[in-house]
Amino acid sequence: MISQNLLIVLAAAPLAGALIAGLGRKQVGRAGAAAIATISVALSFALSCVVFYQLVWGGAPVFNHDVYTWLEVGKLSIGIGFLVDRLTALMLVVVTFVSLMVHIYTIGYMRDDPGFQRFFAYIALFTFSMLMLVLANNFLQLFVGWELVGLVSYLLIGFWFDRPTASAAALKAFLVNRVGDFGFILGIAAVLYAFHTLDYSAVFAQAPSLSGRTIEVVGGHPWSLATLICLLLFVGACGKSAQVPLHVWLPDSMEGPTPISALIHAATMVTAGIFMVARMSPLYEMSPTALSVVLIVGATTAFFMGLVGIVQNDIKRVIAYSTLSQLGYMVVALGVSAYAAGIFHLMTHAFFKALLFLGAGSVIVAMHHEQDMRYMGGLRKRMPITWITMWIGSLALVATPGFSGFFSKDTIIDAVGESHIFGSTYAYWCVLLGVFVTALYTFRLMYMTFHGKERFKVEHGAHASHDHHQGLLSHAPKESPWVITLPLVLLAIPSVIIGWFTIKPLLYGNWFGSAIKVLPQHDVLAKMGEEFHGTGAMFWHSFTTAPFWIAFAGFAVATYVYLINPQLADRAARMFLPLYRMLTRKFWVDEVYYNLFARGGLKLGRVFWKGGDAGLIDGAMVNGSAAVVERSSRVFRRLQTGYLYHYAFAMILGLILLLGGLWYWGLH
Amino acid sequence: MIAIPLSWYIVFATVLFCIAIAGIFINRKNVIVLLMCIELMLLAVNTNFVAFSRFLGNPDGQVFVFFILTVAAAESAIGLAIVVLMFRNRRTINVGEIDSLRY
Amino acid sequence: MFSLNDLLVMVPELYLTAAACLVLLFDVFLKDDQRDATHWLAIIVMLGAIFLVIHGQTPETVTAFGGMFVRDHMAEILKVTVMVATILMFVIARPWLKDRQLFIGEFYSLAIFSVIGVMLLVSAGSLITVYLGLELFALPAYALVALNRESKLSSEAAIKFFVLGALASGLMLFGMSLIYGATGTLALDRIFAVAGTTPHPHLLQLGLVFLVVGIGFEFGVVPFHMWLPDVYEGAPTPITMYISTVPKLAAVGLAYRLLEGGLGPLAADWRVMLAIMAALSLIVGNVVAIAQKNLKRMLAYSTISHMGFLFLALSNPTAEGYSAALFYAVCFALMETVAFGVILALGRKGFECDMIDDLKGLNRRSPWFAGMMALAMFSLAGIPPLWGFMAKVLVLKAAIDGGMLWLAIVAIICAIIGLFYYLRIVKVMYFDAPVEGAEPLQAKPDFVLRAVLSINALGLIVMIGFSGTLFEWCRAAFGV
Amino acid sequence: MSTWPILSILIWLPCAGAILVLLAGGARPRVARWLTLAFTIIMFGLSLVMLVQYHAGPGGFQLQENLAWIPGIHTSYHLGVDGIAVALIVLTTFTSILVIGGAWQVVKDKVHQYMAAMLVLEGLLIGVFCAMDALLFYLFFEAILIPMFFLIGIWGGPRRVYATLKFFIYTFFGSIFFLVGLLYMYHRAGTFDLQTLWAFPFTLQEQTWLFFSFLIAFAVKTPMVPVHTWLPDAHVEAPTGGSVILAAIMLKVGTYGFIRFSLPITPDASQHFAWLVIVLSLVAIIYIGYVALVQPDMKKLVAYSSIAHMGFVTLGLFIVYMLARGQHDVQTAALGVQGAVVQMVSHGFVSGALFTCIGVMYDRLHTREISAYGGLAKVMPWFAAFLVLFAMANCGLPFTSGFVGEFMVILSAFTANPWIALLAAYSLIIGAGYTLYLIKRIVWGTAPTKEAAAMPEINTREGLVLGAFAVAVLAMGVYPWPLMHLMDSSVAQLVTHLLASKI
Repeated sequence: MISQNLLIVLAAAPLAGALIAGLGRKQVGRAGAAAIATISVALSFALSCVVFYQLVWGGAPVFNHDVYTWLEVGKLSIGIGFLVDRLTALMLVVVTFVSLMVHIYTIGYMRDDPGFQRFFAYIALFTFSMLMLVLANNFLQLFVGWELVGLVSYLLIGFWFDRPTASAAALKAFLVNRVGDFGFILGIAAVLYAFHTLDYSAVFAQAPSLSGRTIEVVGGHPWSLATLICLLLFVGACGKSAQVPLHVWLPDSMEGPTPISALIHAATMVTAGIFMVARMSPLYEMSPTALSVVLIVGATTAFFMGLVGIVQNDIKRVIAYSTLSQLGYMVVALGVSAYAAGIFHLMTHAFFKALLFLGAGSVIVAMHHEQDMRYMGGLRKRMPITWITMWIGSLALVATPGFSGFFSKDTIIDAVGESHIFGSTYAYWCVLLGVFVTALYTFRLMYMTFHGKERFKVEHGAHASHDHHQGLLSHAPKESPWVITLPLVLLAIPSVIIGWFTIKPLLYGNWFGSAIKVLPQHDVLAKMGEEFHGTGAMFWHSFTTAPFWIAFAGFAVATYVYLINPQLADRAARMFLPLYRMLTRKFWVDEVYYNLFARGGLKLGRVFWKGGDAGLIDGAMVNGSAAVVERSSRVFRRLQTGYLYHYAFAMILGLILLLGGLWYWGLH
Repeated sequence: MIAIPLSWYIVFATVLFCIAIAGIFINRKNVIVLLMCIELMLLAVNTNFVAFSRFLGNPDGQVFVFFILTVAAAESAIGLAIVVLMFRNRRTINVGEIDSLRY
Repeated sequence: MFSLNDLLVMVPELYLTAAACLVLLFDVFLKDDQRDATHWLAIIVMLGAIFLVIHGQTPETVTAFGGMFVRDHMAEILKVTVMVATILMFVIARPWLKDRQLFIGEFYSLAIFSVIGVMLLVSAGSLITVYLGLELFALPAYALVALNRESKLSSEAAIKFFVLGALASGLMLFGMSLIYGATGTLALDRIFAVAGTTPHPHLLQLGLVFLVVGIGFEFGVVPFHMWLPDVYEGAPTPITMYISTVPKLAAVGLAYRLLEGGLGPLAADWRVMLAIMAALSLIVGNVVAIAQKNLKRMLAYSTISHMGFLFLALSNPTAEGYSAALFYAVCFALMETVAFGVILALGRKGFECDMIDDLKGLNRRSPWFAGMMALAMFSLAGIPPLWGFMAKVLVLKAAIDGGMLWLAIVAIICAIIGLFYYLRIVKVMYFDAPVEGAEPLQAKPDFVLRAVLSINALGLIVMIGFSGTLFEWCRAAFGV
Repeated sequence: MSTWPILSILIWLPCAGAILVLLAGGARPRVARWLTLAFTIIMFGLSLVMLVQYHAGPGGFQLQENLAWIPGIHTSYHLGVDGIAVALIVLTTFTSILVIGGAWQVVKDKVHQYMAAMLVLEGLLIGVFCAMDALLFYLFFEAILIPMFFLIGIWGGPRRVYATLKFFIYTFFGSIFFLVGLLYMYHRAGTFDLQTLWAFPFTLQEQTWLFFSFLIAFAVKTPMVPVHTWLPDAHVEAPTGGSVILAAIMLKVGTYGFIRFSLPITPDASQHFAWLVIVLSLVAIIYIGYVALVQPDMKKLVAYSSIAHMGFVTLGLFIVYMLARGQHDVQTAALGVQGAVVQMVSHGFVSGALFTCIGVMYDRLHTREISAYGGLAKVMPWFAAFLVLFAMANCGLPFTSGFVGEFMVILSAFTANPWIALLAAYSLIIGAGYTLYLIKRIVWGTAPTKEAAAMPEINTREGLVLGAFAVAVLAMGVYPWPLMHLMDSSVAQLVTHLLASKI
């Protein structure tokens, strides 16, 4: 039995940490802030493990209670409460673990940053928000956490607020996320409309009743209510999980400090969308249409964003695009109703992608905040731990057999192959080619960073600064301190092994139980489960499958182009110039959005303001009428000529008018 | 002897009245003329009253006439006083020049 | 035939006549530095008259001299208000007059005489009494306007007032003659009785038109308003104050006596005429006032618009309408007193505070007077919680009940326009800096003046609470 | 205790206080300040007493007082409060304290007059929320203009005269038609008593005329597009305290009018023309959002955002008819009204806080140009923290008060018609757009000038004021239930009243 107080502490501890670290300035001090935040997160990690244990092995029942009533109108009552089933528990552990790692890492990474305390307040607050999101037992609370993580992400991307690029990126991220939330809140409204409640259990219980229910959004065209709800909710997922077409904010979010990229923009927040869809599986199962849309969007993201990753030179951006593409994989899994697979990939990805980001961060620290890979190279001798751990992460990422990523990603690819819903063929090709792309950019990154000859110069006395001048370093890069490397190691371990003993229970053991609901006709995992003969078999079998060889091809190409014969890359770029430019310009999506929405919005605003408010309403109507009165006043006063006979005449005129009027109307 | 019908008196009085009024706003010269016009107007009214009272055979109208005459006297007295005052102030009683108060 | 009771009925008038003569005589034997005696005597006389009116009032209507003189509640209310207004004028005017060597006995006796005229007018029961009252009020008023013998402007104002007034009364007389011809009587109640059945309705209607013209002149509604701005501007300010209050009250009585008391059966005709004049004066008054630079002249145009408002009520020929009109007139008189009172209080020897710009930055110099002026302006504009608002509400209500919704709409649109110039006064006093080099506005240290003015001004707020009582009186005056 | 005429005290005590301040504080500004602060605090205490005395359970109108006023026209001094009024009164007294605190040192010229005006304003506003007699309501409704006129005109900015005249005449223009409407109602129903009027069966045609006479008055006060243009000018020129009162409470008077007059007195006409109000509300949300986006003056920007937010209130109020009558979904209808009222209260806190923030900046740099500021996060971090919090509340972030109302309104709007919800929800984007664009320019980045870089951090007084606002905003966002519970039965009664047609 899970106690409510335990959960409250679990959720509130990071909040308390955040408040103390943030509001207590001098009193707490830098070290104090770091300590408090880290301890609070460690506490909630420990409690998460407890919860996980109780739920999985302790045989505790699913916990679902409201803590307090948030909103109450008539019979409708929405609360703030907790729903803890295995899905939640798994997320709890992943989130708190990665968060803890990042906290420790940050102590070293941000050591001499003036905003040290603020930073800890933020990430602790983020942990709290993420926990609220994960623990939610109703849509309102989900939305609350949903937006709060968005807020913290906004604050953290703009952490170095004196950089114009940073604050711009932050604004962009928040707005794009808001576009997602726009759909999300409408989805919630639709849920309320459909079920007259926002409580998960009640909604899911009634979910089957959706079949056949329609709503006339456009007169005369009844739409399936289930599809409407799922699509609206999925818009929210697109925003948070940076799926096409709302992916544009994630690469820019790399303006934030690297630990953030690891925590928020790789491991946890961006996976909220995946979590949400998995959570809503009972609803999504009601609408194949929605599933197809999810599938296609995911597949598109997975492949094309990967492509863009190939041509990036900023080490963090490469990883960012790889994140986009990996998120695409997860979404694909959701699209084929392999929710468990999606969550599984979410977990493994959390570990190795966090690892990669933190490794990149370690490199960046060593390079004095030089992020351009063209000025790196040959770092493997200088920072061995980082080098090795990042290799582990990369191998996991490209799904090398045996590594955690292999189990999750191959499962997804097979699942897509198994599925027969609309769009699955397209998706299959996307994910398959995606494997090649993944391998290409991953090894490109590794080679450009750690191998080959050093492309940076070391000049002692040259002051280290943020503005990059062609890899000029004040002193030679060296391995980072233990607070940075420890998390790398700790993350590397699960990146390797976690897959071996989690895949069977997670995917084929109906481990999630009631948390995830799949209709039999969609249940691809069940089908695969019949052919699944243990991890060993899967490992050996993989060498005979397409994905492995495709990945190997990618490895080979990368090795040839970027290690053996580096000039080839530029020649290839020149050869396929249009293609190359298309990729470097990221398919021109940013340009289009910027001109259409940002500048267009401002233009429209100016038109409305000058034309509508100032021109029409104020100019013509308000001040216009006043002017008319003013003028007529000047005219009328002339009637008062001052001549007695005019006055007399006026009176007589009046008399005559009255007489005339009487004559005309009055006489009877 | 032929009795003059009421309507003749009324018409006569009305004509008189109109002349008076016309005098008031046609005359652009002299304030005195205005006073005369006012007198004329009152006389027209008096004619009316007398005629009516004669033909209705009730004396009230003629009583009224006495009052009107008295008041008219007082009125013209005041009027003349004001005219004198004005002449003292601005050395003119030309109606056309009394326009410092306007608009 | 006439008896002693007849005299008893009109004791206040008789007393006041005697008293006026007394004041006149008494003043002759005073040296210039003893004028205050006349002042206080006049006030005491007035208070006595008020006492007599209130003391002698009877629940039912009393008539005397064969119905020529009527004493009813309406007459009493009007008389009291008129005398109160006059007393206020005396008190407020005194320092002003002293500054300009106009502090002379004639001022008081003339004022009292014209008050007698008003009293006669409002309780007239016959065309003769109406005419006599009217002239008895008007002739002293002409003289008062010309009180300042040295001033070109006031003599010009006087001549205009006189000529037009005479014209108006001439027209009115002509109408009376026609009505007499049509009905064969001068007594209003009998005219009322005959009017329905007269063999010459057209003659009657003709006469009605002339009467309406006369009444319109008294009120100063468009197009019979031409005298008003010039007289307001030209007359000495205390007289302007007098002219802006007393005649309006008198006119309400006049209108009621003649139109309702005499020609009630023709209401269908005259209410339309009144409505038209109301609309005209609302528009002209409010619009033209905006362009004015002279404060007194602006107030003149505002008066015109207010008279238009008052006609809204009269255009509903029921007790409700008349009571609203009466209420409005009383309220209006007291508002005007405040407005002109402040002007008088701020004026100095050689400086009439009668241009709008003279008020610039008044709030910095004497906030108290600025406050009172602001109260007066908001009240005139009909903004709650000031008394003018209540009056406006009652009048609008009367018009709407009388089926004159369109007129009410016109009225409120004009009220919006009117807001411009009332607010401009407040703006000048509070938001503008004083003109460079203008010597500071100093209110007179006269305590009585300050006290009376303050009470009057604060009354504009307080009365909102007691409007109920006053309105009950007004309704009682018309037997509701 | 309960025998006291608590409402009358609430209305007239500040007016008495105003007189006292005028007399006592003329020469001594400090006295005026402290006296006023004391009065506002007492007022807040009294309003809490009223809150305690009011029983939310049964709802309806409580603490009633009824005295004859003008029997001649059957109008009476009739006061009473229901849950909605109670909430707004407490909001008023609460905000008043902060307004006085906010203008503590800022107003230097004629302090006593300023404070007196503030007190009078407070009393009159409470009067509006208490009045149960139409004419009395109008009296207070209109009287508010006078102190506001002076506040803007005397202590305002350079174009204050234009702004204040515009404000006065604009609003007067609206309310005068309302007056005619009232008199017409009287003409038909023979009374000004609200409860009687609510029950009185006006025909559809009468209702239509009345509806529009109400609409024009309340639309101007609220303000709704297209009669909103007085608000930005008034806000820009008004002193900080004036802006706060204006945004936090005076705008509520308009929407409160809808609740007291349009909805219950002309339900059928309202149903008939609900579409009109809804369209105007949506225009307010989107059109005004874009206008706000490009404002160079931050006060104007916040003023416009106020208009947009009030759009949610009107939307929530008139969506009711589509729900309650169209689909017989009383539940969701109540949600809409509840959301509207919550939004009213919340907007009071948020906009009040934002205007206070702008005042704080203005006191330091004496300009409202956005371009003059930058990098506040470095220059005055505490203040920046507050500002970001309020900005987030302004763009409806969950767990701040700004979210609750919008959320409820959008939810109910979807049930009425998904497209309405879609357009309303657009404010999530555009609202975040203009608010955070502002934040980006003034809080982030670097200070453009030496002066901007040398702005001193907020002092204790400012900290307390902003802190109080922050507490209110957060408390209401995290735990709005008490507020809803306070109004629940009143709202339910209102909605059930709307269900019954009068024709």
